[in-house]
Amino acid sequence: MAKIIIDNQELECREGMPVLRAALEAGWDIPHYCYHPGLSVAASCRLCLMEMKMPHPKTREMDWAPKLFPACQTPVRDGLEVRFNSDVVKTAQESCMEFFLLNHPLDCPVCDQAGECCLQDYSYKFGRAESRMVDPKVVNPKKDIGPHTLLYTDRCVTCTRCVRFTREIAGTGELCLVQRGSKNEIDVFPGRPLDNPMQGNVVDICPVGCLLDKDFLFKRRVWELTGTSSICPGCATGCSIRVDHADNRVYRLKPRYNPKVNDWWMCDEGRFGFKYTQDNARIIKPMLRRGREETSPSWREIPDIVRFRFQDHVRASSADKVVAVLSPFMATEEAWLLIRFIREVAPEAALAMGPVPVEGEPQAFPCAPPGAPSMPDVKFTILEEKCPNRRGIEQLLEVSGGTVLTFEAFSEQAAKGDFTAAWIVGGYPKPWVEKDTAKLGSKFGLLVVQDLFENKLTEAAAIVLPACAWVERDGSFVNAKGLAQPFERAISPPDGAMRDGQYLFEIAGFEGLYSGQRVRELMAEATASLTEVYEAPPIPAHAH
Amino acid sequence: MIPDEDIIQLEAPQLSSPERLYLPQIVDGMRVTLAHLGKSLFKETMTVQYPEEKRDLRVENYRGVHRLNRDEKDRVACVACFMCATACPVHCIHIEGGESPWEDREKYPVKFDLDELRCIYCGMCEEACPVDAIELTHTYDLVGRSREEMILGKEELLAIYDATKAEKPRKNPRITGYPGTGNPSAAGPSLAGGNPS
Amino acid sequence: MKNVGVDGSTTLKVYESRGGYVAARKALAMDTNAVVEEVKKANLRGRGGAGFPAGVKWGFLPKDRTTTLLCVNADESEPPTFCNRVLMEHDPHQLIEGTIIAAYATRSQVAYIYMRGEFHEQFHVLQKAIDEAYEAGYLGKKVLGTDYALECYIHRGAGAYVCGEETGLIESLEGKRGQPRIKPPFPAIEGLFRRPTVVNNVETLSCLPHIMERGADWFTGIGPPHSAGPKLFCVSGPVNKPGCYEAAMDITVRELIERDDMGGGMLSGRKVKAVFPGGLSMGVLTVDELDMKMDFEDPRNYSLLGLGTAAAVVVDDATDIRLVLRNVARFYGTESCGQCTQCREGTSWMQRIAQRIESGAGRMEDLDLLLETARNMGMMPGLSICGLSDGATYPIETIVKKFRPELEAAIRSQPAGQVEAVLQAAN
Amino acid sequence: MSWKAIDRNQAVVDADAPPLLSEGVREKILSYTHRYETKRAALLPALHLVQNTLGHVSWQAMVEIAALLDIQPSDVFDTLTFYTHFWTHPKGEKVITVCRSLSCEVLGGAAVLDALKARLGIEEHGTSSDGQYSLVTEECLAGCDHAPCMLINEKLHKNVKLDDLERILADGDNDRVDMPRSDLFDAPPVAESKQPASATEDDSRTTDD
Repeated sequence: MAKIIIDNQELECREGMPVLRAALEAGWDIPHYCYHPGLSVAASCRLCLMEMKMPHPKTREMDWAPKLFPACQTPVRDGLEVRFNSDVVKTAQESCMEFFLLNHPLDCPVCDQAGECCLQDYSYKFGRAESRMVDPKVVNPKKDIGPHTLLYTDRCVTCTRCVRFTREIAGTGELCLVQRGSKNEIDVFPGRPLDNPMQGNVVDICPVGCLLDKDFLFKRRVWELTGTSSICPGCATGCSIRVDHADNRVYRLKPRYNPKVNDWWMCDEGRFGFKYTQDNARIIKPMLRRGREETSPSWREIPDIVRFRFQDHVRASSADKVVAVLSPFMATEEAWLLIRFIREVAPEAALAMGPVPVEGEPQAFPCAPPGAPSMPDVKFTILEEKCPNRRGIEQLLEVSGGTVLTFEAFSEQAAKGDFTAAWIVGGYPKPWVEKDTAKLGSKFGLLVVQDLFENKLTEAAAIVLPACAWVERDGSFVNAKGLAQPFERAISPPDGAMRDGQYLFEIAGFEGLYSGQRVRELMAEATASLTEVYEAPPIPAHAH
Repeated sequence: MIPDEDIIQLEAPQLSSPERLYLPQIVDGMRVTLAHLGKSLFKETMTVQYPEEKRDLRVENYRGVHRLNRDEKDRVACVACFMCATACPVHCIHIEGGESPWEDREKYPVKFDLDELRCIYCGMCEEACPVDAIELTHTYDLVGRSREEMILGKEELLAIYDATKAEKPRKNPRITGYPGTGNPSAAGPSLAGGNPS
Repeated sequence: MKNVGVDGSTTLKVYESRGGYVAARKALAMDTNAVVEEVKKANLRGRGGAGFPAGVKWGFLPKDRTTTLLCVNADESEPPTFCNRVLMEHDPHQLIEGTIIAAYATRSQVAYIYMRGEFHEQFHVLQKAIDEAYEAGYLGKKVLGTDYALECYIHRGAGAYVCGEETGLIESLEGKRGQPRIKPPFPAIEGLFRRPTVVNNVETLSCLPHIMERGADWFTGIGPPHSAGPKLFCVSGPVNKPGCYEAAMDITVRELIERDDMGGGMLSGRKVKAVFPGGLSMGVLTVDELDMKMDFEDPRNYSLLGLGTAAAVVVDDATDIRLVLRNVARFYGTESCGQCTQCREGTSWMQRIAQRIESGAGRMEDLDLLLETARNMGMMPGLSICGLSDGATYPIETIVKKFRPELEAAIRSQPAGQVEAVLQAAN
Repeated sequence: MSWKAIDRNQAVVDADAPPLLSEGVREKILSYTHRYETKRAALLPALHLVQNTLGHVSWQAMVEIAALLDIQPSDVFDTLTFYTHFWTHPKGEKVITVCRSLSCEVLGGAAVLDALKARLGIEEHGTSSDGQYSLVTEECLAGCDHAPCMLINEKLHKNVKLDDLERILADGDNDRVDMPRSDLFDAPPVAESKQPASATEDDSRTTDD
């Protein structure tokens, strides 16, 4: 640890990190564009300049150097004294902001970035009121640089964050800077569009409205959105994300800084993977089947019905003929409630986990450039396991004891008719019921299916309970590295549906409102090892 | 919090004993009342025969039904910036933006709905508009048979513009310094919050 | 410059016959540190513009390095400088000899000569000379029969002023855009291909054979103590004998223009109006300031940035100062690499203002605006990564300050309404 | 401004097109790479070579150079556009570069440029209709002692007078310099076999002294 002094205030921070980052994390709002902690230092925007004390060349006394230093490029070392609050620094910031805005089209009303734009914020905080340029502005074109992204070159501040991202993190290097001087533009090689699995991040790191997401374009103004902390369920990596929603609808997902998992990034698959939550085909009402008769009971009746049916069944046949199939899309807390209920009504009940969806191979980033002698250090991984909580469910099954089956074993036994009552949880965003699984529907005397979409199993089930998408629930997921991370509820379930956690809470015999935190406390009483969750430390909003 | 130095303590004036009789005031009040009575009986009528007769509006700052202006090429002037919707205190404006079909413009409203029943005619929307696309006209006789009918869409709002093109509703109504200030008798019928303060 | 003008000066035969490669032999017989010390003692200050002592620069190299690279800066792009061109055109072997000495002193085994792309003739001359040197054993596996090996390549630039900045040059050599790098790390620690690198100017290296041959004392004996050694001065513009002349650094600008063995006075009928004594970037002198000494220190007394490349361009009294202003502003507007905001936006803004003033639509406040923009670009060192921004500041600032009455008169004589009309048409 | 987006998804290079760079050019480019520690460093020499052989660096040439040097085409695009000497579109047979530095402008460089424009009937960056000449300007050609000067391909024309222009343009050899050239460098690419004596090994050397 090193002690440095910023604006007369002492601060302790790690030696070697940039002064800018130390200051930002300690709460100083220092304007900066080109610096991003996840990328190499360019020091080209010259906005984070500061004054620094240096030994005088003649007297060797420490005094303010007659030179400005970029804070992003100056490493912290013990005893360093810098200041941002001097007039020189303020004038430099002011003039720099004027330069930035010289050629800016000032089209904030139609710019999607407005509201989260660093040009707006900085010109308000650090800039001068008006531009003194009367000459015509340099006008650059808008470019369609890829299937997901638009590039508005005349809003660009040439911070080159995006270029460095594609070179250093994605490793694909599609973006480049062309031309020279005030004419320079970000561009791609024609016919080689920005289309890598991580390209969405360039929109996030763009401090201005230059790179915009086609998917979100014109949909909403950002100040209407509410952000909720969540975890991406797209793969077992479990990236920390923020769900931006308004009017009970998710509009976009953004990565959230998490040093243990995803740093500042997320992949496109996760970013655009929320669309299924808005599918109209979702099951939104609980359903009860008696023979051919279908009814839709109210949620108030559900706990009693389910409990009664299971108890009835156990009485009629035997407890070891009951099975619960948990889904790797369930939150740990929800799965725990279900296990608790099943084991309560049928202590010898078997437990299994549903199929784990696997697609392709794990993809590591940065991609190795052609002809590179060695693989670069991996900075991000997209896993082939496309579910968020396999580890969590496995841990639960482990601590629950009793009969635990693999899905294959369950299928085999169920096909033979070993089970008479089953609770099967789906919740997969993609169709998951294979031919063999579909046949199992008729093998149970009592089948409860909890799923997002209709399928062969829900058709055969005696009780169908709507599952909710993860943005409508809360709980925690355990990622591939075994890290349990909580996620919050962003929006309400569609009309008619109820959060899985809530009905499982009630079915399991609890009263009141479900919350991940509350169930974790209950779990802690039962098994202490399951309750530690890791939440990424929040970073100040100005440390973009 | 109001700073202490900005607070002025006022004493209520003490009334003398003749004043406490209130007779002169009563007489003064009656005089005004009777004068009006006389005026309406013999000289002019205050009642307006609505709807045959339209009221004389103080158009400088009357805020009636909204309109969506067209630009010089007869296209909707709105750029779908959502500023009016953001400024609206009662959330009566619903906009859906989209990429404009024109080359010189980026964004335009695919949908622009305004709930005239929910609206409180505060005029914030026209204050907020960066391109002067939404304005409040002097039209006050908006009627409809259902609530749905009172939600005006983009085409309807543009149609109001076409009908009221001739008049230029004033943006930023001049509240102070209108003819009535300090001389109530000179003021025309005061409708739209013509508070001179 | 002893071989300039000699017939066949570019060939090895002539060069050797006039005492060539003696210094290299002498240097290679010495210890590398002794060579560095000798150069330090000679106080050889870099001839490229900044005037940083070459020996000290070599001293920054890490002691435990395994590889060092030498870059020869032949990207002479500062208008109106051409002394390197003259050196390479007429005396390529002197440069090669200097390169050998510098490479030996810095223990470099590869030397890259970064030559600007506009030099075609000079490229062929130098490449031919290098071939000759290879054949004669001055370059290659065994330099002069010793165990020392040195490869020398020419790397051609392609029209970018900023590649004359040492880190810009390094980036360009690596096949990237020639944007100067952030410092630290300095090239001596981590330069080309992340190796310790020395970048020296052609003229600096061309001094080395003489220093080695005649000793440091001879070198320091020429000129004032802080600006030792002979220097090449370029004169151009409407003078009788534009060209490149060698002199000690106590010469004044007036002498440079008027001495018969140098500029030879102004063309008949023309008078000096202004002089840029050290390349554009250093700033301008008025006709009253011609007694400035062309050394490393005196220019600062005339609110100039420094000596620069010591290439004087004379502007005569028939030239409109607005043309000069626009020419200078355009140069930086075109040549800024666009990395740092101040420089990218500032130079192009100044260019636009200057163009408008020249077109007859200047406003009085434009002059203050130019001054303020210039100040905002170079108010304090450190505002931008390299010196181009400072270099753009000084000429503009000195032109506006020193020729303000003329500019104001020009603006005042514009027809009324001109400014508004031009602005309206432009926007 | 126009809100029509430039479509960068469309390929400009026909993937099935035959290679543009001849085997000799390729070999020569690869031979440059031995001079440097990274392959990318050979980019500028490669671009010079390609421009000299093809007249300009086309999109396809960029892709092929990128493949040779193990970099992305965008990297080539990036570097190429930074330098004013490379062009991505065909130019005339001879490119006239007029110097516009202060010395040249004080001595009538602008008049020369204007005369050339009028004579060739083109603007700056234009190419004459017969494809013979293209006209560009350059900030300084470092020929200030011969101002005003201009460059036609390789040849620097010094002290250009307006009256001389016709004569210069009429001269068929106005773009060539007649001088002995390096066999190593100027040898035609195909015959390229000999490299500066040691170029293949020296870069692997890491020890010193």
